[in-house]
Amino acid sequence: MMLLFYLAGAVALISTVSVIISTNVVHALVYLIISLLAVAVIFFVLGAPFAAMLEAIVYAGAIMVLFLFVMMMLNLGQATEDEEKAWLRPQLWVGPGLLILVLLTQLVNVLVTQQVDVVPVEVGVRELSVLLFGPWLLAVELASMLLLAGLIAAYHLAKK
Amino acid sequence: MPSIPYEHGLILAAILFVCGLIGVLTRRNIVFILMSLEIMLNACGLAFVVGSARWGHADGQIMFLMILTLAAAEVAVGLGLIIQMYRRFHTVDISVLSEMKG
Amino acid sequence: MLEWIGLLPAFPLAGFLALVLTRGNLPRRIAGVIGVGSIGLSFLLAILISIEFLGSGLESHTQLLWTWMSVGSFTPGFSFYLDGLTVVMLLIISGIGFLIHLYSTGFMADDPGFARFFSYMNLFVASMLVLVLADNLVLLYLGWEGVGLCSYLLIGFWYDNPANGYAARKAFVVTRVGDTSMAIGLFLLFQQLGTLNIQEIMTLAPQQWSEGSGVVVAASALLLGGAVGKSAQLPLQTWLPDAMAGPTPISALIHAATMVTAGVYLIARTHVLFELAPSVQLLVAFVGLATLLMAGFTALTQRDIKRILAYSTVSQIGYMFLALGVGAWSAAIFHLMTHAFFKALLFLASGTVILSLHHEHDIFRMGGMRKKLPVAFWSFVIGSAALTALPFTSGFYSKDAILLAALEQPQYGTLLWLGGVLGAFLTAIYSFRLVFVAFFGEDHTQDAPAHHSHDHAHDDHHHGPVREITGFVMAAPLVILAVLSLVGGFIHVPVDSVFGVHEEHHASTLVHGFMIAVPIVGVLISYLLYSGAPQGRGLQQWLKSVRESAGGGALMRFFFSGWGMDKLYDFLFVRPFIALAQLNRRDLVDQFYGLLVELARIGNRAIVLTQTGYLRWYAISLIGGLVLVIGIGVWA
Amino acid sequence: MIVVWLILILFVGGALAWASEALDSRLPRLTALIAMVFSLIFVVMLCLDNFPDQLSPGGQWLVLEKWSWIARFGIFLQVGVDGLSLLMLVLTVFLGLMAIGAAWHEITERPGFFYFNLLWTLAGVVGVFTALDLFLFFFFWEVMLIPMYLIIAIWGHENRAYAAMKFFVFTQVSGLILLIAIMCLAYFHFVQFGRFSFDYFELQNVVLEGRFQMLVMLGFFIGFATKLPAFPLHSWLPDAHSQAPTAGSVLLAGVLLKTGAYGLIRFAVPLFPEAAADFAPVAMTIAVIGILYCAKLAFAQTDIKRLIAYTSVSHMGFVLLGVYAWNIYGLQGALMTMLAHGLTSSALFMLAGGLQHRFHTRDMGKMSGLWAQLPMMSAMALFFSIAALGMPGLGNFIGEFLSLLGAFQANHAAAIVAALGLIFASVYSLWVIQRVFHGPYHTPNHSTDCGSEPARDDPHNHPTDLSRAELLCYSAMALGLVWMGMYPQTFLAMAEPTMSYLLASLGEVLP
Repeated sequence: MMLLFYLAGAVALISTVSVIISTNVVHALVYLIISLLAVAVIFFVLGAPFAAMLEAIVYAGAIMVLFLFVMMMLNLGQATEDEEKAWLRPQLWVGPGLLILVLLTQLVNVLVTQQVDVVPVEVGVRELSVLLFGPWLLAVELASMLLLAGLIAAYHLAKK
Repeated sequence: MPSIPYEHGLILAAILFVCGLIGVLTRRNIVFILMSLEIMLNACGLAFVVGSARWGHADGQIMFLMILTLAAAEVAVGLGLIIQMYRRFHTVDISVLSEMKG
Repeated sequence: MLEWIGLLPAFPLAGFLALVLTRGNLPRRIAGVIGVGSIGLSFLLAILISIEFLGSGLESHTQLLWTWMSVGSFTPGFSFYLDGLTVVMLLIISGIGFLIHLYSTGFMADDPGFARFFSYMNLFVASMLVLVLADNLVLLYLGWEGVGLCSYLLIGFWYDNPANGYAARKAFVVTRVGDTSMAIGLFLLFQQLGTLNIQEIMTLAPQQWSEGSGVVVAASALLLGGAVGKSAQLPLQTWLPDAMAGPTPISALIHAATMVTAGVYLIARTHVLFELAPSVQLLVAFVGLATLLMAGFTALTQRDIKRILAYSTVSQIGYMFLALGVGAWSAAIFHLMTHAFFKALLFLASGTVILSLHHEHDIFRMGGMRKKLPVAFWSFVIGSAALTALPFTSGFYSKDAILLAALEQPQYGTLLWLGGVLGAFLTAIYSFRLVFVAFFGEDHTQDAPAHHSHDHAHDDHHHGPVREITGFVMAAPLVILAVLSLVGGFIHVPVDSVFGVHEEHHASTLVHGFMIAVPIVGVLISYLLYSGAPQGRGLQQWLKSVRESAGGGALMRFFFSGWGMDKLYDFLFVRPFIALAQLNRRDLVDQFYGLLVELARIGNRAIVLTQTGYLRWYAISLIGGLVLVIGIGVWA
Repeated sequence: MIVVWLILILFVGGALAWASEALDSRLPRLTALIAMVFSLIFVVMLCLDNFPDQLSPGGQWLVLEKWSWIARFGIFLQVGVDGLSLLMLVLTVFLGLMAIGAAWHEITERPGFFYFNLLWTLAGVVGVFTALDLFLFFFFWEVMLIPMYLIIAIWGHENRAYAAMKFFVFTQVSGLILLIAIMCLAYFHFVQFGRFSFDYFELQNVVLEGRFQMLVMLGFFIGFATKLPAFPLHSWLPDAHSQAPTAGSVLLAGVLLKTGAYGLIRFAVPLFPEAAADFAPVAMTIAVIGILYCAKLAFAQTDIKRLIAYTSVSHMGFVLLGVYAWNIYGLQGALMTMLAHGLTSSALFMLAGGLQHRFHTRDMGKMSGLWAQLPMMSAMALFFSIAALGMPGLGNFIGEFLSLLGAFQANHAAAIVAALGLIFASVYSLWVIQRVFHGPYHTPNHSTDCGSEPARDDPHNHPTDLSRAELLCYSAMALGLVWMGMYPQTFLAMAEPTMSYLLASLGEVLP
């Protein structure tokens, strides 16, 4: 199990890095899907099969398909790719890179203090549903409203 | 069942988050920026699920669900905006949107 | 009758209100009747009150109308106080006021501001009566400022000429300097004695203060400041000559007979304080002496008929101050009264001259008016005689008393006396210079205008034929005042009980003879110099040569300008004030806040630079902030 | 309840005035007038009710009421009226009427909103003069400022945006400082007594350490001195006054400035007696500088409204002087100066507004000799200028004389130097009269052809003199001044118990 965790982690990491340095949008999207699936595997390892399922279906499935449709609409070709290459100059990475390095150091520094081993306990759909439609009902309602708002906004924005 | 160190999960989430951040900061193509944002959101979700596993409780997963919803809504709106932007400026370069200069 | 004392100022006040509230819509006749009648009523009442007062053995009387205000222990009332001094002042103010009002109905007959004129005049008389009737210094201050206001309004009566406005403002502001000094004196007196009631002060002061103690010196010096301002003495005398811009009856009433003597009244009223402060009292004497000499020399060189009289007024009030300074209180009041008679006479007569000559003021453009203006001429002769103190006129008795009192002053008696006599000599010369130049010799009315400009009431005067303007209303006051100027010296002023002493002055026959001779010599010299008499040709030549020599000319100009005091004050106060005002027109403090605004703008511009509009930039700053916050949270 | 009714009438009247604009553009002013008349009746009733009691020394508070509001923080709706407040209310309501009179023909644009702002400002002022809970006080303090800001910003003259912003920034910043000071005081009450309180009477029991007391006192002082305004904080006033519409100037000069002075008397000194005593010499120095400096500035102005504005600052210096002399003479003098200055400056601003209405300029250089054409207006201007320079027999004299008398007892030097202000006052007052009303007749309306004889039948050459309504307004104010000058006892007696109470409670602390 441990091995699976690290393996999936490595995959997620590599594919993610590939996303941000890729110049081709479609390639990047594919890498992103791989990354998401890898994370879904991690979820599974951590005992959250329902979350893993949703990650695969909603994220890697629905959302990414949405991206794909949009990219088809935009019809970005070779010209865009060349443009991307021009934009990705190494010196551009220095400033943000340093800043991010500091941030990462800080985060890791904080996180390593928590030396606890996790024994994954599977939390099934049932418990999740009881919680979701019990104490978190209000959050569910809010989420539904958010989705509605997103729906309306997307419709309005994408309209000619 | 062999255990997984808690902090490794979190550090993975942190690294993924930071990768997304770099993407947001360095890319000019708005599609890439949106993707990077997805990475960041996903990293957060990962952190929550790790936490959920750590405490053996489902609240973290519920938070992940919320984030998922949020990401869905955000992508829908964000992609709509990208389409609008492309219609108006015929480019996906975020730098053309600098009218808020003081 | 004494309890009706409150009606004295009420009549003129009612007249003022009636004239103001009808806004000048009354017919002239009615406005005149109201204006003159109200003063007439006051005068009648004053006579009745005086008779009762004199009949009742000079018993002082206090009448409280209402408590003005009551704050802590400060409770001045609207209350009137009547004693011998008040009675004299009442009769002078209402009597001469009445005559001058009567005269004004003729003088101002054609003026469009007829009703306005009488409303101001009535208000003046009311204020002046309040001033002399007041039993506390606050009420006195009310009258004091009230007369100053009326003086301002009446000097600037012909408001369309800015020069008149300037003169009026000058008069008000310069006297206000004195008033402020007096107000501070009031604060000091109240703080020390806890009352501003004059009679209480007079009794408390000797109990609380030893002679010459610092507080009493300060208090009396501050009051002197007020008196000096109002009575146009050095160093605040500069306003009075300019005040002649007002209509001539005003000059007669306010700037000769009544208001300008208020300072004398104030010092006499508070004489106990001055007695307690001998140094200040001596200062009063020297102020008077210096003023009377300075004004005398200045009057010698003036050409404007009213300015000559104005400087003469300053000089005569100097005599009164001299008398006050040497403790001859009743002599001062006596001179105040006789001066009121003959100076009012002179001014009214000069008004007739000016009106008859179509607003001509320059005496060198008159000449030979003896025949053409007989009433004015005789008035001038009688008035000048009294002013010069020729024997048996009223001025002779009063000035005599003053000079003899001065001689008795222990320390500087001789000096003061000699100065006074010199002043009398000057008085004789300048007053008869006026008479000889204006009324004798040849007629100069058709001459070309003099090369220097002088104040005209109306610039558009044209030279018609000379015709004396004397209706009954204008002639009668002249006659009455002429008679009073002649016989006024025999009136006894009932003020001994006020000052607690009966003054009698004795001197050797030699001194008496000298004092009779000096004015006569002065008149003779004046005759030789100015009447064009052949006997005086040598003297005239000498005067001409002096005037034409460099030093002599400069001296003449110096005298003419009133010893350069106007220029000095202009240089010392007016110009710096205006320069400072102009310099700081836009308020330095405001500029300071403007600076703050500018700094904020600069800051804004600096911060605006960070608003690049690039998403990346905002995101980076966001992350920077995040790093900072986490850094502080983790390691701080 | 009567105080609450008074405030409510103004609030509701304002709202009604705004609403009534929809029906007819002349309705708002009528509504406002009716509301003001009702308030006047209420205030007069309040006066008459308490007239027999006012002389008894025990009855300081004529009205004292308290309702719970935010009990958790010790905030109450506490209002009280004593002689001092009552006099201020009379002044407020009276000048409110005058302001409506001044606006009657002047405001044609959005009248509903204008009268809404006018009445709400007045409501705020009434609240300020009656609130005895510091939180409530601050609430009303803000209520009166914001509508006034709008009045300047919307109906002002050519430079209104700048003036309104300046007014707003100055008053808001000083208000903020005041709020901080109030919070400090409430907090220290919590520290010492275990609960929050904004109650005026309870806060008097709070004991503060010397240095800290001085700081909190300074917070109050700055808050009120800006409103007064005192010398270095006065710079908002000339702009605000000169740019505001006439009614706004009337309210600003007549009423709003008095809230600062009221605050000083009611709060700044009694709450911090020791600090106030230490601070008194500084405050008196500020007052003296203000009197002289602003009198000098007034003289240099060419804009007639600016000139009057600077004279206001100069006169309020006497108030400050009187308050910090902190004896019965100084306090009563400050009170009389407040009342008399309220009438004088309002009348002068109305006259200036009248001139602007007739000649469309405030530049004194462009008009002169108006006496010939506008005798009534000129006479009124003369009267009020004379009043402003402190002529005895009129209200201002009583105020200035008593202030100086009190100040002299406390501080010789300050009083003597301040007395020089009387000279300057005469200089600038007479200068206005000379520039505008005396001299040869000249107005901007026929300045184009000075050489030729102006056509006599041209209506512009015959500006109309005061209308009957205007004359009524001015006469009422003039009568008030004469009353104050000849029989100030009416007003002094009303304020006497309050002043004595204030003095007695901390008389031993101050000089």
